Amino acid sequence: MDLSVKIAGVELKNPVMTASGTFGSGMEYSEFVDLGKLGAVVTKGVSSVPWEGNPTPRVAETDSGMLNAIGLQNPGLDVFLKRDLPFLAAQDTKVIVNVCGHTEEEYLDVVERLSDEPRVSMLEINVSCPNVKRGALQFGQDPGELEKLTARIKEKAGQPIIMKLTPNVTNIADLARAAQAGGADALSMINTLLGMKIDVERQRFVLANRTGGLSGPAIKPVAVRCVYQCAQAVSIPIIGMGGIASGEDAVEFLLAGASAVAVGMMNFHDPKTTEKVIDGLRAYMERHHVSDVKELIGAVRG
Amino acid sequence: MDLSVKIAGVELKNPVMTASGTFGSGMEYSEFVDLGKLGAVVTKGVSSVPWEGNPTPRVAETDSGMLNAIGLQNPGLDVFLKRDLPFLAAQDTKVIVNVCGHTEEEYLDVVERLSDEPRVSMLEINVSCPNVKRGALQFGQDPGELEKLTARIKEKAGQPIIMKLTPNVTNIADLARAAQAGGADALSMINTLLGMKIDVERQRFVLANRTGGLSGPAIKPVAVRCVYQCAQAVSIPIIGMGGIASGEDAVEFLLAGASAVAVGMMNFHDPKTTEKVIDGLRAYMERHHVSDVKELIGAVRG
Amino acid sequence: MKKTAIMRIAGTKYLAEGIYRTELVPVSPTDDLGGVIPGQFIGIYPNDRTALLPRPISICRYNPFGSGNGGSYTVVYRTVGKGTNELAGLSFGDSVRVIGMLGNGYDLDAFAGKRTLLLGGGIGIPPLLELAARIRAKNRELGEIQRKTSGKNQSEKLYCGRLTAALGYRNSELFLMEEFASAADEVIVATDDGSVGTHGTCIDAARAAGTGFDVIAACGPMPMLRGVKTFAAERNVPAYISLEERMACGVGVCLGCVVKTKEKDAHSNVNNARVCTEGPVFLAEDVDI
Amino acid sequence: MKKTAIMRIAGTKYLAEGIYRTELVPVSPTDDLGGVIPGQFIGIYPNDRTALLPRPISICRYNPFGSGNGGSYTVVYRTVGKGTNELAGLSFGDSVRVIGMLGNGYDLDAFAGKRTLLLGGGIGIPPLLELAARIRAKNRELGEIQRKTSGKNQSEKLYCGRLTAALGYRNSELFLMEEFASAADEVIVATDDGSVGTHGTCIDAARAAGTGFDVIAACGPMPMLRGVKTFAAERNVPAYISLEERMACGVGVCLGCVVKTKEKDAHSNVNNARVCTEGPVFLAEDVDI
Ligand SMILES: Cc1cc2nc3c(=O)[nH]c(=O)nc-3n(C[C@H](O)[C@H](O)[C@H](O)COP(=O)(O)OP(=O)(O)OC[C@H]3O[C@@H](n4cnc5c(N)ncnc54)[C@H](O)[C@@H]3O)c2cc1C
Ligand SMILES: Cc1cc2nc3c(=O)[nH]c(=O)nc-3n(C[C@H](O)[C@H](O)[C@H](O)COP(=O)(O)OP(=O)(O)OC[C@H]3O[C@@H](n4cnc5c(N)ncnc54)[C@H](O)[C@@H]3O)c2cc1C
Ligand SMILES: Cc1cc2nc3c(=O)[nH]c(=O)nc-3n(C[C@H](O)[C@H](O)[C@H](O)COP(=O)(O)O)c2cc1C
Ligand SMILES: Cc1cc2nc3c(=O)[nH]c(=O)nc-3n(C[C@H](O)[C@H](O)[C@H](O)COP(=O)(O)O)c2cc1C
Ligand code: FES
Ligand code: FES
Repeated sequence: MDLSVKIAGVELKNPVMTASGTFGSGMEYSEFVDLGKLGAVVTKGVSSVPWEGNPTPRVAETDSGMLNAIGLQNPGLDVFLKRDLPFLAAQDTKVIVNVCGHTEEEYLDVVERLSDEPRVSMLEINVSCPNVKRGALQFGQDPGELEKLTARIKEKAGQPIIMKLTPNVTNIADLARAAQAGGADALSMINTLLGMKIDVERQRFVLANRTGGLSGPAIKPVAVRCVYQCAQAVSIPIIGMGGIASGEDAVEFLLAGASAVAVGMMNFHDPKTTEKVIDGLRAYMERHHVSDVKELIGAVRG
Repeated sequence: MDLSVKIAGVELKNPVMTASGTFGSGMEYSEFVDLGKLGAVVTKGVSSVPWEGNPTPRVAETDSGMLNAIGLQNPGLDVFLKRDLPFLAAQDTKVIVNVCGHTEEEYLDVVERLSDEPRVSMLEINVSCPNVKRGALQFGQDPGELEKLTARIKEKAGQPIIMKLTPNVTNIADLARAAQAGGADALSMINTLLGMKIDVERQRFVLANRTGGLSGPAIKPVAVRCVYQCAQAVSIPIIGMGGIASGEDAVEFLLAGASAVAVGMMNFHDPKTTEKVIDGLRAYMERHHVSDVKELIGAVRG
Repeated sequence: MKKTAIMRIAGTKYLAEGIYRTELVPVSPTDDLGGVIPGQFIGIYPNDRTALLPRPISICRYNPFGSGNGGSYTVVYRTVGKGTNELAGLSFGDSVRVIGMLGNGYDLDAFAGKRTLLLGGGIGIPPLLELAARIRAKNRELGEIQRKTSGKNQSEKLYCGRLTAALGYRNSELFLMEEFASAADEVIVATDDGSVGTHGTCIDAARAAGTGFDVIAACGPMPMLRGVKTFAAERNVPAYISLEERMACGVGVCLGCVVKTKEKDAHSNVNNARVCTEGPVFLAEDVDI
Repeated sequence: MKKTAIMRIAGTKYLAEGIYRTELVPVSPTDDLGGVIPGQFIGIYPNDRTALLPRPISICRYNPFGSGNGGSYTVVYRTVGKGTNELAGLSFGDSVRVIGMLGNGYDLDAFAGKRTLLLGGGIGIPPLLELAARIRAKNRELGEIQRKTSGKNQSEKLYCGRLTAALGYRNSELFLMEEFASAADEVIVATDDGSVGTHGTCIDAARAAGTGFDVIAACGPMPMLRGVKTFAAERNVPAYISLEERMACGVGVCLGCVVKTKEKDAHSNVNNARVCTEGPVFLAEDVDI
């Protein structure tokens, strides 16, 4: 049975990776999961300098999901390179670094400094974090801006770049096309939906940041729809995510047009979720006599 | 204890109404709920002529929610006036007619024909059904179009008009401002989020229409956020909806800035949900020594 | 009157691979649903709180004296997903919330005193059991009246009509077969794998048996029901078929569950009828399947 | 090693209004969590599938021989929402999934042989019980060593350090009071309503009692912990405080649960430490609360 997939020339042993920000740099969950079994580990967003993130409370539970407003706290690229990357590189899996920035220059700085780093297979550019803004819109909400940023990053990047799209837009396919036009090698989606929770007993916002990003099984139907719409609109591969908890969920994204998938908040529900998803995918393929996982990509019928 | 609220001059005995399309014209659920207890009944979308809607399957369950692609099937305004309105008018509650159309003219036709109808207290204009399109965008996804449509409807309307907004936009506050500028008397939100489900065993779309609208508790955080954002942006009253199942949920929307709320898909989970929400709201007010429900509107603290 | 009610599991039995029978009894007299017209169904709400919609399941057997709080309601179902798997796993004494009675059911008058052919396929078989029992009771009643009016004496038994059940199974696991054997006058079996009876569908079996009939009542998967429609048209007899469609509300408000109809439907004012309300039982010729 | 495990409810007891004690035992030897450092916690996953995040709950008592499959883990909690209400409602024999052991716990060496003041407020009281028991055991051990090294004879008892527990309750429902009475050398009580002991907080009670101490271990609501920080600074003693913050993962990956720190934190490279990993126990002067 062939579970391998290729994204922008990078071969993954299977299509299951971790979603940025839900797996740290792999260290903590390596107590639960054999990282060598994963298609790739996608790191927490890394910026050029350390970021403190938002005040707490930063997380809140919602029905079949959660809100987060971490605000991209991270130790900065230097610590990442010194501590996290050596650990990750020692694992038998691919490393994808998620890159964040407040400004174009900050993105470019990280991309450039990673450009000749052979231990990093791909870069995922987070232009869609609802907790970090650039004026009223994020980079990822305006097709023109997105295309320009993508092109500038592509110019400097030593690795294939994945543009991570937000669902908080009127038409995500426009953004997908813009990223492709800018030279993106792949897309990933979806980042979180913008949400809010109020503690009615205390009559206060639950999150210090007031709004946060909604993730988990609650948003899976939105994510599958986004993947399908974008797969119709572009020819570059798509990494799908949003509430994936089982092999069947992964198959749903593949059928919709994703070439790979990522497991996010469900890691918090069960740290072994990535392994469960891989095992479930394999069992599905056996049940359906699918010998090559690539046959499932975009295979949904009308 | 005062539960009454006023929306655009129309007094409701309490802020709890039904969400369009989830309560028919009240007849069926009157076996379960005393309609006289409700703040208002909002009807299923009514168009100028009968609509057949979409092919089946039209509904699908998702985690803590559901998808629908009914496609606004309705018997048309004539049957509504002859059969449904007399029934509703005989109940001790306010009647709000939800209006849908494929074209501006279709909306205007319904609005005009209802304009001198004293049994109808308000019109809710559905410009945001993801299952009915006008080119690539819906009326409700483009601020310019929305303002124009609102103004034309307002001109013909005999009752206050509520513009119902979609969350499937980059910035819902822009739409809220556009509707207000066009002369809307109130806003309601949110309509469903665009989603999709694939049956992985059959490798087919679950809905014949492929995409459908996501509703239910899964989307509540998105709905609360939309209400809050719009309440900051406009001065007209807002009717909030999205996954409301309890008195506490209703309070959450009120605190976020809604002046009234509607119960949607949770009617399907328990036909008595509207009553439960009203009772729960009353219990909350007792517990928190709130004598007037209006004190809760927008009362969330930072 | 429709209502929501709490039912306790009075017992669950494994009938065949993936098929279970569960008896539900009201937890209090006010939870009783007041009986059933054969072909009606209830909506069972899963306890799993991520699954918010009621699961439509037909009543297979109703016993008016089945519990201290009123009747008992037996359902037979195939485990296919969240709700049915959960139901099969509940223990004696656990409870579930239900909504009912839903749908129109079969009009007994259409079958009483006639030669009725019941056509059941797979998990469409169970609802026909309550129907069979009621038709037979009706036929006995009618026979009794006929005996009286015709002046025949007490010892002479009279029975009106005739009830043939043609049942199609996947394989030799003939669930509910014994119950049909005692409820119907004749039982004919077909299996997909040919292990018992006719190799084919229940319609094939009925054709093969050649039993005469005046009216059909059928329940089963859509392809079979299409076959029933053709079969009935061929023989020029009315066929009452029970349809399945994805449902949300179950009570007629959401318009999720419609079927295309030949004539304009009175409620919808378009050529769509609600399976949960105008159905699930329709006259085959009235619907466009 | 952290792991997820299945635990069976070995019993739940009502302790006070809204406060319950539940004993959890591993369903198999591989589900044992291998003991606890006092102050550590587990994450309890609700069975309600709409609630996906683990609930952080501290271990109140650990019995290494508490079950056939290893230890038993007792938690004491206040019912405030979905998870805790569900837990209190589970029956003997029901099971829950947990993740543990989480967090750093209290460093026993900081207290052994010293005059320790435990400050517990409300639902912060339970985790101090395991700490008290362990400190006392340590103090006995140390006493034994001292006796041996000092050449005192067997009959002479030696005990090092001294353990004072100051506990603040809402009212006269003094849950776990008896357990503390036998675990600590002295127990002081405060109540919010003044019905028992000092009218005020556990800090007020400690001040009033005037007992001397070299080190503080505290757990309770944030305003109280701020008071502890000031109190400790006044007395110039170290205070180890256990913090609460909203968590998602519980294991250090999500960065949901941070607390501001005085110095740059080694892991985060900013002035934020993870309560679930670097904590929940911090030296009061190190955190900015
Ligand atoms: C009027 C009517 C009567 C029925 N009677 C029976 C019966 O007596 N025995 C029996 O085994 N089955 C019956 N079914 C089918 C039964 O409703 C489904 O098998 C059941 O809803 C599946 O639920 P689930 O949670 O196990 O599956 P899931 O796949 O988890 O269900 C997800 C959603 O899809 C719906 N759904 C899934 N399959 C069907 C289906 N075939 N028809 C309608 N909705 C579906 C569910 O209700 C739920 O809303 C009947 C259906 C209808 C419409
Ligand atoms: C390290 C640590 C140890 C704790 N030990 C105990 C203990 O021994 N006994 C006890 O009664 N409580 C303890 N708490 C608080 C306990 O975690 C919450 O009361 C509990 O999570 C509430 O869950 P719920 O589902 O009942 O409430 P809900 O309000 O339904 O929970 C919703 C979400 O908010 C989180 N949450 C709610 N309240 C808190 C809170 N105060 N702190 C952190 N998260 C919260 C829940 O974990 C969940 O993710 C501890 C908290 C922490 C951080
Ligand atoms: C706690 C948390 C932190 C996240 N941090 C990041 C991040 O740093 N960069 C990023 O691109 N996405 C981040 N995400 C978004 C996820 O990678 C993912 O896109 C989203 O959560 C949807 O997937 P899920 O539903 O499986 O969680 C974060 C999500 C969560 C829940
Ligand atoms: C089955 C169904 C039908 C609906 N039909 C309409 C409609 O006709 N007009 C409309 O404006 N909204 C319609 N809606 C949207 C609801 O009124 C509501 O905005 C949305 O479902 C969110 O609320 P909820 O989560 O409480 O269901 C429909 C929703 C559902 C589930
Ligand atoms: S299921 Fe809602 S109308 Fe039939
Ligand atoms: S809860 Fe995730 S880092 Fe602490």
